[in-house]
Amino acid sequence: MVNLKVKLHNLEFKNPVTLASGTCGFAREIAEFYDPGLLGGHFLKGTTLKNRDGNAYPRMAETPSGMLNAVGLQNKGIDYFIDNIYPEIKDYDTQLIINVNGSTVEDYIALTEKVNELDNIQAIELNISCPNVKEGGMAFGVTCPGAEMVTREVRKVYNKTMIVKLSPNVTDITEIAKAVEGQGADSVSLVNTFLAMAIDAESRTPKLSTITGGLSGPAIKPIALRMVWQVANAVKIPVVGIGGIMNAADAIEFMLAGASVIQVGTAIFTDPMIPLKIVEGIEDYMKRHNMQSVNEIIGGLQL
Amino acid sequence: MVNLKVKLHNLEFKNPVTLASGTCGFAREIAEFYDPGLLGGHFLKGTTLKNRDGNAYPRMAETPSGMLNAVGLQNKGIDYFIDNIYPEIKDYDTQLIINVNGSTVEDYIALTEKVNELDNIQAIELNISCPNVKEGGMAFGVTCPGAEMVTREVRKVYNKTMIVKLSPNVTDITEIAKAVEGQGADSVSLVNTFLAMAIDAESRTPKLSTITGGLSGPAIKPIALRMVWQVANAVKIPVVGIGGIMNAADAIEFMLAGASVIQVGTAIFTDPMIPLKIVEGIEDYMKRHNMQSVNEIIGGLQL
Amino acid sequence: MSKKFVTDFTVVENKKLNSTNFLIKIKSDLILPEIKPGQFVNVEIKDASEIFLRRPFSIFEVDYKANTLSMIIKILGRGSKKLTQIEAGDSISLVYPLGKSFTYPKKNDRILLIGGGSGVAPMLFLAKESGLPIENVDILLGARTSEDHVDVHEYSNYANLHYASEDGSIGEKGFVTQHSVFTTNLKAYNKIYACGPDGMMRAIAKEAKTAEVFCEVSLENLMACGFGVCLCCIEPTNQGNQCVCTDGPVFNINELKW
Amino acid sequence: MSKKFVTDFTVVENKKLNSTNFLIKIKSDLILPEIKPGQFVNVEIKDASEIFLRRPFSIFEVDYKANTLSMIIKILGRGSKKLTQIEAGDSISLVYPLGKSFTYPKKNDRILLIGGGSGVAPMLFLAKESGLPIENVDILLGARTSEDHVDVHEYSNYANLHYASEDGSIGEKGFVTQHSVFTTNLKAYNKIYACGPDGMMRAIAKEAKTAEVFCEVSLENLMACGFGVCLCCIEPTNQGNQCVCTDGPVFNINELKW
Ligand SMILES: Cc1cc2nc3c(=O)[nH]c(=O)nc-3n(C[C@H](O)[C@H](O)[C@H](O)COP(=O)(O)OP(=O)(O)OC[C@H]3O[C@@H](n4cnc5c(N)ncnc54)[C@H](O)[C@@H]3O)c2cc1C
Ligand SMILES: Cc1cc2nc3c(=O)[nH]c(=O)nc-3n(C[C@H](O)[C@H](O)[C@H](O)COP(=O)(O)OP(=O)(O)OC[C@H]3O[C@@H](n4cnc5c(N)ncnc54)[C@H](O)[C@@H]3O)c2cc1C
Ligand SMILES: Cc1cc2nc3c(=O)[nH]c(=O)nc-3n(C[C@H](O)[C@H](O)[C@H](O)COP(=O)(O)O)c2cc1C
Ligand SMILES: Cc1cc2nc3c(=O)[nH]c(=O)nc-3n(C[C@H](O)[C@H](O)[C@H](O)COP(=O)(O)O)c2cc1C
Ligand code: FES
Ligand code: FES
Repeated sequence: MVNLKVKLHNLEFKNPVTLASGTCGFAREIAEFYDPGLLGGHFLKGTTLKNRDGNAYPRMAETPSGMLNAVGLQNKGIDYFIDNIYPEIKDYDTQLIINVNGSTVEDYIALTEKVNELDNIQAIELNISCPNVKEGGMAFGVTCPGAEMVTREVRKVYNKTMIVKLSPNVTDITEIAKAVEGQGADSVSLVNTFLAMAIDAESRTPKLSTITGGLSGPAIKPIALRMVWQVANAVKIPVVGIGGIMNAADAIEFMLAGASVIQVGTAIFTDPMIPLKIVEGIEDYMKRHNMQSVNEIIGGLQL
Repeated sequence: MVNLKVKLHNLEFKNPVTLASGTCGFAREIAEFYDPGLLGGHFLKGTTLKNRDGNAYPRMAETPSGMLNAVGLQNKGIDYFIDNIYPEIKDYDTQLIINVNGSTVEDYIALTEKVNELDNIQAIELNISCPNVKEGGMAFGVTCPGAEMVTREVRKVYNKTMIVKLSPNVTDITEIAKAVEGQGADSVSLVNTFLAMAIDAESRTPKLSTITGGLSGPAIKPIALRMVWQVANAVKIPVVGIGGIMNAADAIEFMLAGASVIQVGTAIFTDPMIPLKIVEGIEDYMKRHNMQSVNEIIGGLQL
Repeated sequence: MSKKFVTDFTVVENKKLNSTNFLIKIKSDLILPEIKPGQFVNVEIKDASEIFLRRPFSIFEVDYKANTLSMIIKILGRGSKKLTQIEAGDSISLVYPLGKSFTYPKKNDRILLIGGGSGVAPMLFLAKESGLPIENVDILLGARTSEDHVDVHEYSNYANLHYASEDGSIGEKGFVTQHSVFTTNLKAYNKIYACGPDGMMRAIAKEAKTAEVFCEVSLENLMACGFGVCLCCIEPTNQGNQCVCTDGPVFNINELKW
Repeated sequence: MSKKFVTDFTVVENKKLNSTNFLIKIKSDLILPEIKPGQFVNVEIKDASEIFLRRPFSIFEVDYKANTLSMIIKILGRGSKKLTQIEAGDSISLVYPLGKSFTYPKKNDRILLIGGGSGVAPMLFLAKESGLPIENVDILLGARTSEDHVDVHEYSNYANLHYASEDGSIGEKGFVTQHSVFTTNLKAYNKIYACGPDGMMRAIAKEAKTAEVFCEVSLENLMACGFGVCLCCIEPTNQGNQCVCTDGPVFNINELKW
């Protein structure tokens, strides 16, 4: 039997395959297909302090090997989550990580304090990289001081595992990664979506109500993989790899580049079973390569 | 008859369809398929002061809807170009734009001075965005001071049309565009390739000899389009749009976003006839939309 | 929580109905779950170089004995075109069953079903499932021309068929909302159900509201996932933005911000 | 300057030769340009969602009267696999003719042709085109097992056929460089031509160099464009990095930095 367990700081995952925030709802939707406990973890839909309607329709556009979204963090707010969703999902046998989003540092702190009370949520993912909201999100994530400030202040009130989600829309992502590591982040996850755009030539209008949106899917995989590799070589904290992962080979590539855990995002829209196939594919790979522990893959790129 | 003529500063193109540097050789290779004079222009293969062998093999990897390259500016140097290539191509009835690359500002100046002597080359494209060479290239293109310095110094010695080619590997491309506009660039072209990576999971090695390389092709189109739109709204000089253009609709999208001229790059590897089909497709679009001049498309996005 | 599946079906038949519509019947090796009119499937488009996401289509017919279901596909763009080239024996992957169905009519209800374009599929399904005597069911189908009309004469067993076409080449000339069954006495119906293009849905909703008749419409917003996780397919409602794929695609018009 | 074309061909025949090799014959409506052994075509792989670039394949046979040409395709990965599923009547787009051919032998030359795996195609083409009497032409084909061997008995009209297989299931057991025609008296040949996997090419080149026999090998470096503009397919030579697609794929071993 191969051992698929991995650790992120002191958070243990039964396998390295998790689902990306905003693409797996609150894990309940996955439960309609299969037991969420088959996966290492679920990064829940981005949550804010107050209810948010999100952006106007249309919010998505298909692109070559990918898609744009401009959801804009639609959610019912943290209190609704705590009262109505958390009780339903808290006993899933998997890691549930909440993805928090603020317009101000105070928002992040207030959210974190509420999350602190939830015993079955052992980790938080600070989203400082959403390209689809005016108020904040990416504004924090694209400068070192912004990223540092959010990380430092949340760290003061949060003792469990704190993962900071990085934006790829920067000149040097290792600078941001090092900055948040310096402020006490336990892990960094990357990448969020790339700021992008689609136009309908015939109607001469943007395809999204917000003009620009976030690009995800296999199209971004080579850039995301490069960033994960750079960051894994620049920081000591573990890295969560995200971006266009469609199958086990993709997941293994991210792990070879240095990711301890991977998130499957857009792929699930094309086939909700992909995450399970990835778990199987990693097991199969380990057997073929005579590996006992999945940790042998992590950072195993040979130069 | 629709009018396809466009101007970039005082450089006139018979139509807005040109070929991207590094993907059309020195136009001679295109002449083996059709008359290079059918296109608006040809941005010639990146040229340096001295002969360069480029990077080791393997230099390319296929990716979802795109490819990575790590050519590393292989070329025989400007003198070889002047003596052996220029005489053969100089009378093609199209705009020939030379793409120059330096490791130092002095390199750019020396190259430009030599190009100045070539009567049939009425424009220069300063590549400050090649992700595949250690010595310089992108190093200039990702900071405002670097971009400004090269632009300013070359401007001093060059009176014809100077186009600066921008890197997409930056937090805010409009800052760089405004910086080079401020130093006298007549136009900006964007984007060059995205720094990216591919790994072979089975052999656990990078697919490129250089580990990382540049991503091009339709995968990058939505990001490139967003950048062209942002830059066209930020500067007054005309913009050359590049990135994943595969057909007339793509070209028109870039023009609607604000590009005066577009470059076709990687698409030509999949079908060398694509540029001609784009010219036809633009004509057809103009007829369907009752447009007399192609300038009616440029910046015509309706918000 | 409603159980959903990702299942490979085998194409039994791909029948060209007219120049742009195809009826595709597919068969599963597994027993089908219960499926109701208004629900849909999300179909993988294989071997298409420029298509990344699945495409949603309404379920048209279900045969629980034969383990088959059918869709009526109208060619709109690249994905639907590719799909209509599928051949008997080919494999096709479905995520299903998705969405909520129409509210079934009560015994003795008089109902009007209105389908436009590819919206005919769920209307015919509902007519069949309604369990009402034929005289209580009017079905009104609208299209551009007779060429675009899906021939459904076998449904005359379940409903009174009426046609509207923009050029008058079949049935009454004009839009469905100009058809006599619609304009004569809308209040005579207890329930109106509609599926079709956005413009048609809004026109129907407006009249139904005025006449104060119960009316449900099925929406076709752009979707990425189809099962409620991406929040791309939203429609503004009295309960805020709701997902067409899970809260719909069927909505009572009084819920919509139209 | 050599004229090149982008042309749609129609598949005439797709013949399975063995478990992994297929012979695909295609026909053009246009008159074929002159094509020589060693030259190749760059083929578009249609309707394949994960394939972006064309795939290069050697030309195996040309029939100028019938306007057909053939390739022998070995399944290696996704593109070659997809290509071997093509059917008679399908359309296929080629960029061609690409690359330089082998140097033709002189009258009275004795030549040895060595093909490994999918490298058989250009060797058989060259054997046919060499114009030499059969006794002057030895052809040595190597494969893993008899299963992988492409049956080419019709070429016994042009050359003496010899086989090598790693498991001894056909011809002599071992690599081509261990075969008796290769080990006995290499110097007896005026020219050696080879096409096959990189390792085999290097082994042959080494022996040919030692024996001081003229030797040309055809390389299969990864390509993006196939017509000399991308500079991805380079091979280090005495003239610096050269493009396999335009300066090759055939190289004299003395030019290579092996
Ligand atoms: C719940 C639901 C049920 C549906 N049922 C059926 C059905 O039974 N039969 C049927 O033929 N179709 C049905 N549709 C519509 C069908 O999904 C689309 O026609 C199909 O996805 C178009 O894909 P394409 O690749 O052909 O078009 P594309 O090439 O993706 O697009 C072509 C053009 O059509 C536009 N477009 C694409 N999809 C939609 C849409 N959903 N609404 C408005 N504009 C769109 C695009 O923006 C683009 O301009 C349904 C849609 C939904 C959401
Ligand atoms: C000039 C030339 C002539 C050729 N002639 C023939 C021929 O006549 N018959 C024939 O069957 N094949 C021939 N080939 C090889 C053929 O091009 C490849 O087998 C094909 O491109 C593989 O595509 P794929 O999509 O099946 O493999 P992919 O899925 O792209 O790759 C599968 C694996 O094979 C590796 N690979 C892919 N292409 C090559 C290559 N060219 N060299 C080494 N490794 C590679 C990849 O890195 C990957 O690991 C020729 C190649 C060249 C350059
Ligand atoms: C529809 C959609 C909604 C998303 N919502 C969120 C979100 O709420 N919070 C967040 O941190 N990331 C969000 N993301 C980003 C993903 O978590 C992920 O970082 C990104 O999609 C790249 O991975 P992928 O290519 O595998 O999808 C969203 C992505 C998509 C496509
Ligand atoms: C193989 C290859 C070589 C390239 N060489 C150069 C170069 O020498 N100089 C340059 O400015 N850009 C070079 N580029 C970048 C292209 O000109 C273009 O900016 C980029 O490929 C994006 O456009 P595309 O997606 O249409 O290919 C090269 C790109 C490729 C794929
Ligand atoms: S399509 Fe994803 S939530 Fe409806
Ligand atoms: S493959 Fe492009 S130069 Fe040879």
